[in-house]
Amino acid sequence: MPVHLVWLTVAFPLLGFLVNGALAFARPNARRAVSVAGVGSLVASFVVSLGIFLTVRSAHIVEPEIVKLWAWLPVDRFHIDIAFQVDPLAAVMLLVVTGVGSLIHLFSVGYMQEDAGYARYFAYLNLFIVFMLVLVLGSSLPVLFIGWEGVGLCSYLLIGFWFSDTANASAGKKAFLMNRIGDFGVLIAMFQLWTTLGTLEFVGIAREAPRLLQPGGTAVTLITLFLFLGCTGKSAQIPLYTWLPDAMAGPTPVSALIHAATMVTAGVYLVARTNVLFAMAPATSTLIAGVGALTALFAASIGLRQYDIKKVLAYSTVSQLGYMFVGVGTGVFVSGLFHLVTHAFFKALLFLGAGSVIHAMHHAYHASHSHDDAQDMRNMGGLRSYLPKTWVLMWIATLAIAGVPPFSGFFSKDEILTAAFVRGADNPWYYLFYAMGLAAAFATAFYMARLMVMTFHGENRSGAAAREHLHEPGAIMTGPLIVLGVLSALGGILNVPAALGGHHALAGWLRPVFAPSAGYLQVEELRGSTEYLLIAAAVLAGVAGLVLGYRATLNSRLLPAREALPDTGFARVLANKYYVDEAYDRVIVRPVVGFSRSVLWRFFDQGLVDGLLVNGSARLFRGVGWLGSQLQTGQVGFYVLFFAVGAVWILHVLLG
Amino acid sequence: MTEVVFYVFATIAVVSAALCILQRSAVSAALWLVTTMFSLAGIYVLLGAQFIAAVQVLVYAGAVMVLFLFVIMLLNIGHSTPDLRGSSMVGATVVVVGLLVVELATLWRYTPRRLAAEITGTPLANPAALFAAGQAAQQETAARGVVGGVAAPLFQQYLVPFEATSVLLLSAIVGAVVLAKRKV
Amino acid sequence: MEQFFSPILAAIGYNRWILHVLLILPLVGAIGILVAPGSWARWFTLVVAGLEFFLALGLWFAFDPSNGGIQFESQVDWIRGWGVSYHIGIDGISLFMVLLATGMMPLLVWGSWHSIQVRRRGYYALLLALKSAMIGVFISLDLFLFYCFWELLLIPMYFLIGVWGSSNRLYAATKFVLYTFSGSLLMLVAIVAMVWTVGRATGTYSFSYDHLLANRDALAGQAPWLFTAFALAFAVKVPIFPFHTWLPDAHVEAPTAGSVDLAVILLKMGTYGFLRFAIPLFPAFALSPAVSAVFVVLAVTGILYAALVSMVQPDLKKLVAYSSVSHLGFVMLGIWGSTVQSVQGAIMVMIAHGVSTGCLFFLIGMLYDRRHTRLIADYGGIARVAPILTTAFVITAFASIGLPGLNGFIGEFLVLLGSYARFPVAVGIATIVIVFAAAYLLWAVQRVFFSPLVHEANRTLRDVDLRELAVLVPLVGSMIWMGVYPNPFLRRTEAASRRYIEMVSPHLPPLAHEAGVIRQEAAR
Amino acid sequence: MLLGPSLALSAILFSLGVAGVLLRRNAIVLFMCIELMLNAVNLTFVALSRLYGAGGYVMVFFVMTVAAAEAAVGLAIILAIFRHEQSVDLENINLLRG
Repeated sequence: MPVHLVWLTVAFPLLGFLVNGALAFARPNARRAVSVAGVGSLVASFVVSLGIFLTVRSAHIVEPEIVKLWAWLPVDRFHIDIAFQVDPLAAVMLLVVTGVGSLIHLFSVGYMQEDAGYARYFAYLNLFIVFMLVLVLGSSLPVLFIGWEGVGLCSYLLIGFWFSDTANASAGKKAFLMNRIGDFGVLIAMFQLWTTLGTLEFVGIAREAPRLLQPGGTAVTLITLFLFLGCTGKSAQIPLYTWLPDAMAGPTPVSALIHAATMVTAGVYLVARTNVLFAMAPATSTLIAGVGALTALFAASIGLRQYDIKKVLAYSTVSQLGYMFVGVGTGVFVSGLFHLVTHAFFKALLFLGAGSVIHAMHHAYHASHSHDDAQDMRNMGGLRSYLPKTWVLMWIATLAIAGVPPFSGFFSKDEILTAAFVRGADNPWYYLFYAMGLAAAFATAFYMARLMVMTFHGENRSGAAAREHLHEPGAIMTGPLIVLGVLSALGGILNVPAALGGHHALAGWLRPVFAPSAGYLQVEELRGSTEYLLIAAAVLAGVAGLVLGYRATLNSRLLPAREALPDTGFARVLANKYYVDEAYDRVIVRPVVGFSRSVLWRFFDQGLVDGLLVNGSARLFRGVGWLGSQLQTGQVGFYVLFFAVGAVWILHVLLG
Repeated sequence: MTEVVFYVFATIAVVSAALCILQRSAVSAALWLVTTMFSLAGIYVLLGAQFIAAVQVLVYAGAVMVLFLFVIMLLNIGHSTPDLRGSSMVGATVVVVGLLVVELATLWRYTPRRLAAEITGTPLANPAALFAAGQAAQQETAARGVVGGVAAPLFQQYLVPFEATSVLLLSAIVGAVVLAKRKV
Repeated sequence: MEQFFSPILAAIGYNRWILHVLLILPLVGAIGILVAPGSWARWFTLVVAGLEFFLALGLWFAFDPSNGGIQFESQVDWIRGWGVSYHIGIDGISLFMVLLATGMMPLLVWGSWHSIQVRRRGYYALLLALKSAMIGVFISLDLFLFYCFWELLLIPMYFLIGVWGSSNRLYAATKFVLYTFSGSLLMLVAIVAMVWTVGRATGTYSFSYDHLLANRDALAGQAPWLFTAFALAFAVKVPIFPFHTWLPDAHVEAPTAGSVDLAVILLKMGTYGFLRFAIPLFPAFALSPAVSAVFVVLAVTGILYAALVSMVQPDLKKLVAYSSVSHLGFVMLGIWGSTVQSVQGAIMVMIAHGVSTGCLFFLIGMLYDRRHTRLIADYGGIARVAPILTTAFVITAFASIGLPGLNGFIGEFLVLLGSYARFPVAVGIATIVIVFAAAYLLWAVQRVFFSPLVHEANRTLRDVDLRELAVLVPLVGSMIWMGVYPNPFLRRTEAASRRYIEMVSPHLPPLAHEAGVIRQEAAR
Repeated sequence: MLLGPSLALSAILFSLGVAGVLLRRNAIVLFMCIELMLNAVNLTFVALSRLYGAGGYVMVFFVMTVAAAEAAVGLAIILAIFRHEQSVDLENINLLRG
């Protein structure tokens, strides 16, 4: 497929969006048409993506191919086209987005079948794919930014999909606002880049940055710091991660697609795209790795004490994104991206699996007229006999995320940890990051085992009435799960390291993309024995976490949510997510709103400016006018007197 | 002789004007005003404006003052109570009017010669040259009579204003009728 | 398209008569309404407005984008003794203001079709008269003429607010008129002083803009106070913080059409005044570091301050009014950014703000027509009963927030990008507003449209009808068009912006990065 | 020629008219005082007409016309006010008070 047809990948979902959008208003109940338009457009897009990928592969496209669609912002020397950039990185991202996207669309057909907003849902989902593809295909930062903000918009709309509930609408708003803080960083980075480099195209940046920027200098550090601020927003890193757990208010397939597989990884993609800048800014890179490691550990620890199945997965996502940032912060961009890809597989699988559990639970509760929480794991238990396929597939994903060989997560996570350790040689901070990563790996395995046990093993706690209605959803939902299961299990093949007999296929594929940064990063060779030792450590952490988590959870006395006792001690702090949300609310949100209301608006605007100055001057003039009006007695005689006095005075002037 | 007559008329005019503003009764005031107007008509004759003098008697002393008396009688306010203003107002009036008289007193000594000197800024040997228009008008009056002397400029040079006054009078009539009507 | 239309327009001599017609037609229409029977008023206005818009559309095609100077120019002596002439014409800056003013006209009539129940004739006549004055302001190239239109505009606006406004209308109308009038009187003094000064220096006493501009060096000595007088008049109109408090009151009390006209056109007159008169006439003073600092600080303060205040407004119209103050801060920042990008960005913000804020006021008007309240607390859950209205509102809100792909982004981005080289810190602070902008609008959207439907009265709220849809579709469509393909707009404003920069550039310090790039190129 | 004495007489009559307006509260008397002032002005016109030509006479003519019109309308107003207030005392008529 010719590369210049890449716009078709965007055009199909756009068409799907338009059709579904129209249907949402005109025929909201035409579910079949909506399904065809929604899923069909994605599959078509995937086919085109596959064609593009194969073309890139067979034609050995190394230099990015720019496909210009139209001139967008031609302003004097500043000139931005709506243009797509096709290169190995874009090709990989295309496949991930459209591939995982297609599967999740398909899953949604089953999951959302009975929702009143079916057409609206697919319209949003298609629009999301449009923006996500613009994000990964954009050939310049502003075009990327269209996608960047566009996916934020779709995320906002989909989190607040069931908007009649205030909490959902608030969660959507929160996500958008947090993202906007990050977008502020991206904007500033763009301005600084334009001011120093005179270009915002990725090709131009790669060309000009080595020429005009001082490695490790202020300018490049500033630019990368601001770019990374954008990443913390979009990819839910400390300090802007709190929106992602709340984003679980949206439908579960949305969580899988947007808040696990694609959108939240945009930050990693952005760093990879502008890798040359980050390679030139070692200070920022260290910060990124540090933030990533901290986030990984911090979020994993919160995940240990969550009861909502989706919340556990959400914190898991935050934590895994932290890993990716450790990777790109360490300079191994390929490993970061590799983890992005495998994470897309297994986390999508986990979310969809959770979706199928929630679907089953929801149906059971609905049928038995219970009002219990269908997402609370304390109400589940022993579901393996009711949902066997889901059980197996979710275990595959669990093993993958825990880093157990030979599942995909093992390869990607191990690479990141190894690289961090290696980097420790010249920057000791990285040893700390490595240790934190290892601890996080242990915690990850622990909470995943806890999740699996609480959901699928042990006694069933959903109540007798509901139990009868529990059953596995249909093939349209399990089908995508199976495909993702295969990918999660085997995704590691993409980039098997040399130490394990592979040849770094993904690394080889992406080498041209990261060529500009290669010169700034010294690659240190690792002795074989150390490498095997590191692998062993990582595997050990994962397996230990799994085993301990399994045993601990199975042995604890679990009660349904209604009867459960509140947590105490540190567990309570964890269950309340370290009270970060509350702290943000008290320290930032309320003071800003309160300050705006009572000081800026009431006191300054209404009191000082409008009251004292504007109305005050009006009152002053009115007072002077009142004084003048006291002369107006209404007695003609007085007027004549004044008149006469004036006349005398004029006469005096004229005659005297 | 002319001067003597002038001063007699002037005295009558001033005295009756003073009485006009001091009389309590509106009717007496009106009658004293009529006296003032008659004496002014006499002065007009002395100044060579016989036509104006005639019109003064006809219009002012006749029509206008009769209108005043009609209204006074119509409203039945001929025997009104004292209507002078308060003492502070009287004091202010005395001061202001006194100043006015002082300012205007200088007019007493004006002659055509002095006027011409003030207008041109230098004393003139022959002030009559400056006031050629006045002499021309006197010749005109001599040629055409007192009425013709006024009529010629009125119907030639001042035709448009003249017509405008007719419109004014018409609208005054309409206005007076509308205002004086009992119910609108 | 252009190849097709241009010859037709040339054949009918379009360039020669169009501006005169655009100026006179609404005024004639206004007189026509007063003469015609009262029941005709609405249709008559619609026809006049439609005709006006149709005629103005030709400007889009007949305008020569490569020409940065004045086009469609014509000049007739008016008061020769004073050097006053009827001199009109437009360039790339005023083109879109005229198009915006004329394009909004049919929508204004459609949009308030049922809103006005009393004294319709007067209302529509004033609406048309207002339009004439607005167009006059933007096409005048003679300062006397400009001032006449500038003040003329107050009269219809005063009555629109004062007669057809809501409860506190008289206060708002009086405040509006007195506030803007006291500003512009200073401008009148400055204009006369300017003519006199230039006249003494050159021997030609003329109010002509070209003449004054060509001899602006003669004004240099008096520039500080002349510029201040101009700047005060325009600052009140913009309005720049802290001269903004008339705006929320005027917006809240005005009828829908008045609010829309205020937002779409009136506010742009201030920024247009800076671009056309205040800065080009006194560039050395206006762009000196001290004065720049004052305006940039005020602009940035206004951007943030208005956004924060907007966030806590209980009244929808006030919220949007304060957001206007914030948006116009961007225009001011762009003007003082003084690069081609920032100036074009400022013009784009002016256009985009007109379209999206105008649309927001239409939408609020529609809500008001249904529920007779503007308080956010009285709504909630509207999305369930009025999905189309909600969709339009959400799109418009995002356009106003500055989502890329919609119109608001283009201008703001260019302004910030262009100004960054000159005022990096100020731009950095101003950029934070993208968070607050999202906060105040999305919070309002959430409280009005989402959340549970608690008020019974809202349960029966109608969705938009066809007439309202006919208002919304062009507006929302143009938001997307301007966001996705702003090229036609940028192309038409580029030459004028470049000419403007050339006009003021001798008084500008060189840009740091330009110097850097030039150094780099020299080294190569 | 009597120019100076005429002007002086006119000034005195005018001042008396002003004094009358200031002193009296009776609207009709006040009106008469205004007539007196108009007459004083007429005298000035006539006196100066001997120097400046017949324009002065014409002006006197106009003044008389206006005075007549004014008297008609003014008295009609007084009539209307009297009907309303039952008085022509200006103390009672103070609609102009600020």
